[in-house]
Amino acid sequence: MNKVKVLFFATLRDKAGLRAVELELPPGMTIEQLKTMLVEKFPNLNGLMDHCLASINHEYHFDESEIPADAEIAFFPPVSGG
Amino acid sequence: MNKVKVLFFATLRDKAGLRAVELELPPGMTIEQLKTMLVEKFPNLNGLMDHCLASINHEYHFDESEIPADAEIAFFPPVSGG
Amino acid sequence: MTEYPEIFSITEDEIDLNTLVDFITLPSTGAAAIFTGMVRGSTTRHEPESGSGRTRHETAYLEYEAYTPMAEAKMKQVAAEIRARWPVVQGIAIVQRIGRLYPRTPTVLIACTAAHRDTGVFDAARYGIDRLKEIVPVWKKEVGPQGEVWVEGDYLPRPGE
Amino acid sequence: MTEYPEIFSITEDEIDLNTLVDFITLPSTGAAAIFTGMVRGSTTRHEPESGSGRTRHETAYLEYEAYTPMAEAKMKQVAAEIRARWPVVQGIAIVQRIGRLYPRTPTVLIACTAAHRDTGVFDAARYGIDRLKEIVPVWKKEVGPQGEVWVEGDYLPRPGE
Repeated sequence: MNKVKVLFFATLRDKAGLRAVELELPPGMTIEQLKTMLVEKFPNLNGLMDHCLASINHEYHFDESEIPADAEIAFFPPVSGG
Repeated sequence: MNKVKVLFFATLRDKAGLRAVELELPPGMTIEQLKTMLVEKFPNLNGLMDHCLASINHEYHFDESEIPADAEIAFFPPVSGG
Repeated sequence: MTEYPEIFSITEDEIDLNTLVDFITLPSTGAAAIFTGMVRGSTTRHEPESGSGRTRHETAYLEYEAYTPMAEAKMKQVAAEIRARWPVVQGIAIVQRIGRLYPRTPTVLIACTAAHRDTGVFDAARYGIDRLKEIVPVWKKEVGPQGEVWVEGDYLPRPGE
Repeated sequence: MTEYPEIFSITEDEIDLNTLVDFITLPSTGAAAIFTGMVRGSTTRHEPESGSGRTRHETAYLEYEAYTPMAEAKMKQVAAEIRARWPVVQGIAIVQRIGRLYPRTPTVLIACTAAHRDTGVFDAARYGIDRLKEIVPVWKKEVGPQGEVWVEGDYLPRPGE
């Protein structure tokens, strides 16, 4: 199993009440599969994961990306800084 | 006669060694006539007045402009600030 | 090849324009183009359906947060994109202030220096702020008389961005 | 109609970007585009006739002088021209520093504020520095290893400018 850290920002963190979780994932798991797993584990995330952005190790990634060991993954809405 | 003040800047002041003069001019005198008069009065200005810019009361003026009473006139090269 | 000065920062401190511009000024620098964004306390919105055609929107403050390590990485990427498009750019500073920020306060700065002003240095700064608002992971929540609301971004990065 | 903040100044003091930008920031301001020019200490010139194609030109300092009352009047004119072209511009600051100025020192600032960045505020600042260098009566003498030489301007104002 791969140890990973998952972070949530902005609306996602606020609405789900979740800032960060540490998980063990099967090797080869994709972002899409992780989203499904997160919604099962934390029902408050239901409806929030569909349109959010994802990053792996500070780079944008998409549903089909596989998650490497020791990854830092983040989920967040489109950015609104400046 | 009209009392006026004439100022010189940058190369003109440096080369002519002239910073400012106060003059009495006949009414209706133009910038062009004033230039001729200045070169007669201050031979060091010879050759400097042909291509310089002129202002009357802080506005750009040209050879044909008539000089009003109590005017502040300036002669200087094209600007190079910034 | 000279190493050109760069600064990328997510900070809770005041944005000091003097220090930042000085930091990216070389002996061969002649021009700096700088953009700063501020919290708008009042915004006039054109709403054709309202009687006057305009409504006034009041903001008490904005609460900014960032995914700091990724934000700094994406700022570096913005700088690399600037250098690819305007190779004459010398120094680059990109700073996002976070935390609770009140109207009139500068929240963000992009500054680019070059030898001369006719080198694209204005376009480089403009590009920098546009890209920051697309890909640098920072979010803001607006707090005003109407309550709290997250400001919604609308840019969706593509693979590789 | 709000009176928009403006500052026009010929000064021997340091140019303080923080204070100047703050001065032209309204509660409805969301963006500032700022240009500063610095003394270049070394300039690489392309000279095809020289062997390497490049020569290096060194400046010890620049000595600036201004015809102050006319310079301030012409700065006001530049601001009026900016407002005529970009009516959304809110505040305008135009500052020229004079005296003996060494390499890396900011010598001039143009800053324009607006509600949003996509309003032409960058173009307004760019226009401001271009016009300042055309019509504001300021001159500089360059002092370096080769001696003293007045920098030659080349713009000839037309009647009404």
